[in-house]
This record gives sequence, C-alpha cells and structure tokens, in this order.
Amino acid sequence: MTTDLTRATADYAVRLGDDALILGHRLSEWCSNGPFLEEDLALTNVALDYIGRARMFLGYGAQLIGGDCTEDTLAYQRDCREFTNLLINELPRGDFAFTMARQYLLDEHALLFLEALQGSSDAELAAIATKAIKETRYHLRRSREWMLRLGDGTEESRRRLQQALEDIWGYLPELFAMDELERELLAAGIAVDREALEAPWRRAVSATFAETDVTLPADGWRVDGGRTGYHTEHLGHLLSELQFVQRAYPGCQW
Amino acid sequence: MTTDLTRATADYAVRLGDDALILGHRLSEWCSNGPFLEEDLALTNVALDYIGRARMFLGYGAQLIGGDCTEDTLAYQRDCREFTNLLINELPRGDFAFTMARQYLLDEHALLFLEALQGSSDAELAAIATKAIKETRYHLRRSREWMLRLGDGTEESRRRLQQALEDIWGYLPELFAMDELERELLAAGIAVDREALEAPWRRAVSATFAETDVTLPADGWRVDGGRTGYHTEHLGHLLSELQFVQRAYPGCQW
Amino acid sequence: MTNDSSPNEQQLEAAFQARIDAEEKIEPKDWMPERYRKNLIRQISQHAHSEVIGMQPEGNWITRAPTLHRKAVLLAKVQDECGHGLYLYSATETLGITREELIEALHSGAAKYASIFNYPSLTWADIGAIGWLVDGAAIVNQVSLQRTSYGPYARGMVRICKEESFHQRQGYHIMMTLMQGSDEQRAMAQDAVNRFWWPSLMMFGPHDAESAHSAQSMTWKIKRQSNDELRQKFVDQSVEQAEVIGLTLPDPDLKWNEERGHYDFGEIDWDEFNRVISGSGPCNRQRIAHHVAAHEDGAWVREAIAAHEAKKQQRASKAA
Amino acid sequence: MTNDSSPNEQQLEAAFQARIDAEEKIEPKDWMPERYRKNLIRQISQHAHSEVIGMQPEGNWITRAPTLHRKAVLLAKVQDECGHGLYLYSATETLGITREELIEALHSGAAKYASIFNYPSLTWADIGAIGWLVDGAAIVNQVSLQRTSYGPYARGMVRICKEESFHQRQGYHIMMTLMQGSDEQRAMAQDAVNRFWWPSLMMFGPHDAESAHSAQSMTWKIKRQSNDELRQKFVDQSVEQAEVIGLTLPDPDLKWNEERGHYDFGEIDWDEFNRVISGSGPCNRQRIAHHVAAHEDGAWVREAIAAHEAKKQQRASKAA
Repeated sequence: MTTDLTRATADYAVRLGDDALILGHRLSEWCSNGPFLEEDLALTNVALDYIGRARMFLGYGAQLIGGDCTEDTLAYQRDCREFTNLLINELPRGDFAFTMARQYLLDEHALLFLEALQGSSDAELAAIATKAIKETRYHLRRSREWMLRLGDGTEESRRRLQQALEDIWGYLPELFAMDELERELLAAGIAVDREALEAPWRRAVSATFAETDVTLPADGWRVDGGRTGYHTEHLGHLLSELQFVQRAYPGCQW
Repeated sequence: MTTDLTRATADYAVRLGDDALILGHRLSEWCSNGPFLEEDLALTNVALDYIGRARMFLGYGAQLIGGDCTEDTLAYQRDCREFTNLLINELPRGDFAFTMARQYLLDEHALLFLEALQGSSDAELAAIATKAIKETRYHLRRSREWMLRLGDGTEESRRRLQQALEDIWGYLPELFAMDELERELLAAGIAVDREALEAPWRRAVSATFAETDVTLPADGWRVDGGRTGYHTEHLGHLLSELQFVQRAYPGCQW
Repeated sequence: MTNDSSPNEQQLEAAFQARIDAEEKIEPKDWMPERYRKNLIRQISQHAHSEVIGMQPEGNWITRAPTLHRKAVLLAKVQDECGHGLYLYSATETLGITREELIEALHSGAAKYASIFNYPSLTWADIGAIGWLVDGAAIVNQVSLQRTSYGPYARGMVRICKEESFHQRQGYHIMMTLMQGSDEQRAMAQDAVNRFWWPSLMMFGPHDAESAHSAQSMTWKIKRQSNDELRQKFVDQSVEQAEVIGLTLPDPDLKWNEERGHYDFGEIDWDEFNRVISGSGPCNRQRIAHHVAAHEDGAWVREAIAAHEAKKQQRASKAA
Repeated sequence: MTNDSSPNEQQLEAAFQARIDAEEKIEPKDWMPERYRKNLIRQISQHAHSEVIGMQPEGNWITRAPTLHRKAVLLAKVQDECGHGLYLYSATETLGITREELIEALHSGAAKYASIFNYPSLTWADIGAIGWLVDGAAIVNQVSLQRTSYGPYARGMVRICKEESFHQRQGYHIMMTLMQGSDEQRAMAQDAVNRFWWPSLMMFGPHDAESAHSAQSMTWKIKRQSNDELRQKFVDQSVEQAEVIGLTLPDPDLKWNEERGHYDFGEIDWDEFNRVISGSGPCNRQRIAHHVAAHEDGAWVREAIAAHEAKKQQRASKAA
C-alpha cells in the first residue's frame, strides 16, 4: 500500500472502531438496568461484543498509524472533535424501546456491511469482518424478535417503539453516506460501498415492521456529521466518563 | 497561628468549600430543567451563590496551604477520595421535591452554621460567613415556602416530598457530627460547634413541617464518611464531568 | 391590505401610523392593528424563546467549565438569559397571550427561536464563540430595537442590551485567553469560530429582498434597520475583533471595501439556513424534546402550586 | 423440633437424614422437610440476589474502566455474574417459589444479599479488590458448597466455582498491575484493600457460636464447613497473596501461628457488621432503590412480552 492509502485505511479502521466503541459504551450503560435479568445478560453480551470489535478495529488502526499509538491512546486520548463515530451510535440509551430499535436498525446494517467487508482487499479488515459477522447474526435475531414483541405487544410498547423510530430516523442516512475517504478506499477495493446497502437494508427493515403495528417514519429531517467530528452534545459527556481514569492519571499502565 | 493550626484551618476551609462546590454543582444541573422559568432562574441563582462560596472557602484554603495551590487545583485536581464534602451534598439531584427538600434542610443548617461561623476567631472565615449569610436567608425563605407548597399541594407533591425526606434522612446526622479536626479548631475558637446546632435545627424543621401534611421520618439508618473521603458512588461520576477539561488539557490557563 | 377594514378601523390605523411616524411609543392599552399585535407577538415571543432555548447549549458546559471563575460567570450569564426570557414573556403577555399558549406554540413548532441554537456546543471554546459572536450579533439587533415602536419591548431591549454587551465581552475574553494558550487551545478557539461564524451571520435573517416580514415591520417601526444593514454592522465590528486576538474568520471573500467603507463578505449558504430552519439542524429535535421533557416533568410541581394557592385562599376565606 | 410432626413425617425425616448422611443428593422431586426447603430457599436466593446486586458496584466502573482490555474483562465478568444469578434463581425455583416472589422478597428486605455489596466502589482499584478479595472469599465458600446436599445447588456451585476463580485471578491481576505502577496507583490499591479487607472477612458470617442457621444447616449438609473454618482458610490464602505483590492487610494482629498452622487475625468489628446488615451500610438503600427502579422501568417491557405471547398463541389456535 502507498503511504496515503495506509493512512486512509487507518482512518477507516478508526472510524469503524469508534462506531463500535461508542455503541458498546451505550449498551454497557444498561448493566443492572435491564427489564429482567436475562436481558441484562443479553445486553451486556452485545456490549462486550462491540467493545471487542472496537479493540480489533482500533488496534488495527493503531498498528497502521504506528509510533506509540495503541487502541487505548485512540480510545482514551482523543477529544470529541477527533472521534469519528456515526451520530446514531452516541445517542443516549433512552428507554428499552429506543435501545432495541436502534440496535435492530444497526444490526440489519451491520450484517450487510460486514458481509461486504469480508470481501475487502485488506486482509485484516476482511478477517475482522469474518469474526464479527457471526455475533451480528445472533444480535440481529434477538433485536428483530424484540421489534416483533414490542411492535405487537401492548399499546404502550407500540407507542414507545413508534416514538423511538421517529427519534432515530433522521440519523439513519449517515449509515449509507460515502465521503471522499471511503470513495477512495472503495476504489482501492478496501472499503464497503455504503450506498449499495441502502436498498437491501430498507427491504429487510420494511419486512420486519410489516409484521408489527408500527409504521416506518417518512424520510424528512436528517442530521449527520459524525465522520467529521461534528457530534451531538451527548458525546462529550460520554467521553468525560469513558476517559476519566486515563485523563486523571496520565502515563500509567492499568 | 501555629503551623498545625494553620493546616487544620486550611483543611476546614477546604471542607466547607467542597460542601459548597458539590452542592452548587448539583443545583447547576437544573439549568434548563426546572418546572418553569422563574424556578430555573432561582435554582441557577442558588447554584451561583454556592459556587461563589466554594471560591471563597477554597481560595482561603489554598492561600493557607500555599505553594501553587489555588481554588482551581483544589476543585479540579483531586480525585474522589480526597474530596471532603458531606455526603448529602453529592446525592443526585433527583426530582424537584428531592432537590428542594435537601435544600431546605441544608438552608436551615447553613443559617445556624454561618451565624456561628461569624463568631470565628479566624477573621477570614468570619468574613466569608458574613458574606454568605444574607443569601442564605433568602434561599431559606424560598426553600421553606416550597416545603409548604409541596407539603400542602397535591397528593402527588405530598407523596414525593415524603419520599424525599425518607431518602435524605440518614444523611443528616453527618451535618451535626464533630471529628477530631473540628474539635481541635473549636477549642481554638475557629470552628463551629456542629453538635450545638442540632436542637435549634430540629425545632425549625419541625415547625415548618408541622404546617404541612408531611411526617418527619424517624431516626434510623444513617450513613456518613464524606469528611474522610468515603463517598457515595455518585461523586466519582460528578467529578468526571466537573474536571473533564482540566484533566484533558492539563497545565493550561482558561 | 386594509380593504376589508371598516372606515373606523382605517381611521384608527391612520392615527396609529401617525403616532408611529412621530416616534411615539405604543403601549399595551393603546389601540393597535391586529396584524401589528400578531407580528409583535411573533417577534417578541421568538426572542423570548431564543433566550430560553439558548440556555441549553450554554447550560451544556456549566458542569464542565474549566475554572470556578468561568463557571460562576457562565452561571450568571445563563441566569441573565433566563431573566431576559421572563422579561420578554411578560412583554408578550401585555399583547394578550398567556405564557402557556406561548410554550405550546414553541412545542408545536408554530413559534420559532433563533436558529443558531440548533447548533451544538461541542467544546469549551464554543462557549467563548457563542458569547462573542452570537451575543455580539444579538446586540447589534437589540441596540436597533431599543427604538422599536412598542413601549414594553423597547424598554426591555434597553435593559437587555446592557447585560448582553457584558456577555459579549466575557465571550471575547474566553477566546482571547484560548488564543494566548497552548496550540490545542488555539485550535479549539479557531474551530469554534469556524463553526459559529456563518450561523451567526444567518441570525440576521434573509436578505432584505427575501425577508417576508421586513417591509411592514419597518413601516410599523417594529424593526428599525434592515437585516442586511445590521449584518454588515456585525461583520465590520467582528473582523476587527478577530484580528486583535489572531482568529481567522472562515470566509476567503472577506476584505475591506474602501469605496463602501465596509467589509465585503462571501455569500451565505442559504440552503443550510433553510435546512436548519426547517428542522434538519444538528439539534432542533433535541432542543424541543429537552424543553418538552422539562415542562412535562414539572407539571406536578405547577399543579402543586395551584392546589396550594387554592387551599390557602379557601382557608383565608373560611377564617374571614 | 419434630415434636409436632406426625409419625409418618418422622419416618420420612429419618429416611431423609439417612440419605443425607450417606452423601446422597436430594433432588427437586424428592421428599424434604419443609424447614430444609425454606432454609435452602433462603440460602440459594440470598446467593442469587448477591450475584445480581453485586453487578451494581462492578457495573459502576464498566463505563470508566481504564483500558479497553480491562473494560472487556469487566463486562465479561459482570455477564458471568448475571448468568450465575439466573442459574441460582432457577435452582431456587426448583424448590417451588417463583422469580417474581424472590424479587419481591429482595425489594421488601425479607431476603438478604451479601452485605459486602453495601460498600461503594470508589476507585478503579476497588474493582481489583472486589475481584481478588470478594470473589476470593466467595470461592472459599462455594468450593465447600460443591458438596452441599441439594443436587441442583451443588451442581450450580461446580459450574460457578470455575468462573469465579477466573474472576479472582483477574482481580488479583488488577491489584498486581497497580502495585507495579505509580505511587498514586499503589496508594489506590492499598486504600482499596484497607476498605475491603474487613468486610470480606465478614462475608463468612458470625462466629460459629453466634450463627443462627449453622448447626441445622451442617446436619442437613446444606453447609459443609463452619463460618470460622472457611474464614480461616480465606485469611491464610490471602495473606500470602498480599505479600507477593506488596500489599499490607490492615490488621496489626495478623501473624503466623506456628502451633495452629494458621494465621491469627484480629477481631472483626461486629458492630459494623450488624450496622451494615441492618440497613446503615453506605449503599444499602441505593442498591435496593436501583434494583426497584430498574424493575419498575422494565414493567412495560415484561407486559409487552406477555401480551405478544398471548396474541401469538391466539393466532396459532385460530389458525389451527
């Protein structure tokens, strides 16, 4: 790889790592807060899987960046404007309907994304995708089941799920948006073509909600900016928590 | 003053500063979250007053400690175990009933405490007390009125106020507890005799709630530890927020 | 526009306009055209809502302000804004509308607030930029409104302007301190300016030619200077302030025009302006959802006050 | 105690005790004395609740774990505990009580959980100390319970012990890393041990002489070793582990007793033990309030599942 392509691949890996880290963090906030113990276990399990992905992607990014960069310097020593996760991942966990609706919509996306990433010409990214895809299939089975349960359950669960979809909808276009970096890497056979995922994603999501009494929101408002570090106000608070120990005691081994 | 007494006075000033800082922080969390705009204004005003007190006490403590200690190194560079605020001040803000009940109980205490501190042989502490007492009278008038409103208002407001009192009650004994440091400073005419405040405090509080349908909880459980840095789990989260900028960008002027 | 008014109404309106032209202030009990009243309600309540919603991006940094001094100053500032909101709601209420109706209009989207508050405050430097640029732009507008034709509004502006100029200086001081600091701090300050400069220019609204309410508002002296005039004034003052502390305003077209005696500047991205106004700003939904949630959380408190007041009156009338 | 039992019941109880004495396992469908059942419900549910409430002090540091590796390990650990809780609730349910009843008993205070979880986790080192000492103490107890007389409980213990010893090693590794670190880190580790040592010793319960349930539990082989025996075992192993990494256990009376072949140690502060048990521990109210709040927040989710299942069945029976 050329130096430029290496640097671009590093940035790409860090993006995917940031996505996983921030979503994993939000999921981990459910620990001891789930609606029943089985669900505490399941949510912790998904959180753990995402932290694992974050380690693989950030670790690879750090390796490409070189020097004394590590998965931990990336996770703990960048401020809000340097994080490049998509905005949807940083939204506060909300109620259980919000968390599961986001998870379902992301799981459908992750499955398509990882399938495509398995074909990356970058062997390391392809290998990470292969490791992650098995868990994603499992997560998706679970989160899809929750859409059916909540969308078919009580009036309240239906109303909460509908509200969650309304609140999330405008953050979804970012999942399918390509910028210059990803276009360059796509041309090099490294990155996934996000735009190509939208149609199959819509089909899958529509099929799921067709089994419920919930209506998919119309496309309208949309917000993006995560890839350029233009975040919501929520991320800064998340980072103050995530990074506290490393910031308060710099330069230590843990 | 002897060196020992100076150091003890510094510790005392820092305690009082920590109390004010942490309570001020909790109050400031209400900003834009009050039940109506007048109350947003009022709560912000009380928060501001407490941050002002924190600056006076911590500034004086820093001056006695000397070196490069400042109000800001004290506020931003100590971790949870070094903070010496009383536990009641760090409890999460809860609902409006919790915040106002805590505030009322603390305002009654602060009035008595500051009246006594005005008589301190330490001129600086006495002067701070004189500055703070006027605002405290105002806060107390307001928080007492809220006890009457909530305790006499609706079934819900009465229930919430009662619950708040139950949740706070065991943190109150710490307000009236003397430890070795404060006994030594009391003997030197510097500190307030907290034990002497309990009877008049109870009279005032009982008189207020006698005008409501709320029942004062029986004494039972009690928790303390703030003065020795043995805090609740809430403080660490508060500090990760409070200290983020200084921790993330050390050694800067702001 | 007055075709469907009765002759009497036409006379009243002529007399009203004559008073306006004579620079007399209109007071709450004075007769006024319904559209003047509606227009004022729209404008003053939008101003009030802006003060209130503006508490959110600034409040976002109260718990994280980097020194106790800065924290106190920021708290005091937000408190002032809260006060301005109250003052302006009162001024609006003199026009015959209740606070509850005003809040409903905010929640439903019928009433607007300054679109600048749909941008997030992401770093501490944003608090500086908001104070310097956003309050700076607000003051330029408000100074002009001190001579607005509606008495309560004009008097409110006089009072508010004093405090806002204080806020602007504080914001500028934050930026100056950052620019004198570390590389990271300077970058943080520049980044904040890069993000807040254009939205600040948008605060003055569309170009005069496209401004829906402007002509009538100027005639009624609800507005005293046009959007473009005010925007130019703001640009001129900001360029010099930026230079002093070494900040670069993110506009390659910005340059002194000797002939006009003003700075020329680039074209505003009106697509962005319209996108944000119409709901796709970074924080639109968050701002309203936050206000709605706080309002709903506080419902039981408001009910408690009402119940307490009713009981008190009952007790008083029993005792009497 | 068996005076009021019928002759038949006396025979059954004798046969039951004979099976116990012969080291046979009692299974859910076997006859058992009501007090054996009650006693087991109390003990196993207390164990289950401890796993669940123990998620709180550890969960308190998941979002703040200092490296991604530590975060993943901590998440996995809490997940294991969650699993243990589920496993133990199931074991308790074999005794004829529902999960909902167990949770009610926890919320009402009728059921207990390990009092150690009423202490707060204040620093990252506490996560090390909890793993090393609290899980360490738990294992000593659980190893012994692998031979408990009730089959489902004994089998649960076998499975749980494997994972817990893994957790203990992880906790010890955190402490070791801290002790090899900066002065602040070493102080943090020592401080955590100072706070968690005595409460860990209290985990084994009162002295044998004062233990309310011990004698009967030993006869029924619900317990296999006494509180004091287990506590001694824990002290002996911990002293050596502490020495290796340079931690000082906060007990001036701690010293090797050649004659006993064990470490002597100081007297436990039973006043504190009783104070914490009876509700004045630092976190008692917080722990239960947290569990109650999560349970109440989740009510609509549980209702949704029930409604969905009912609808599904209805649809299926219609289709059939």
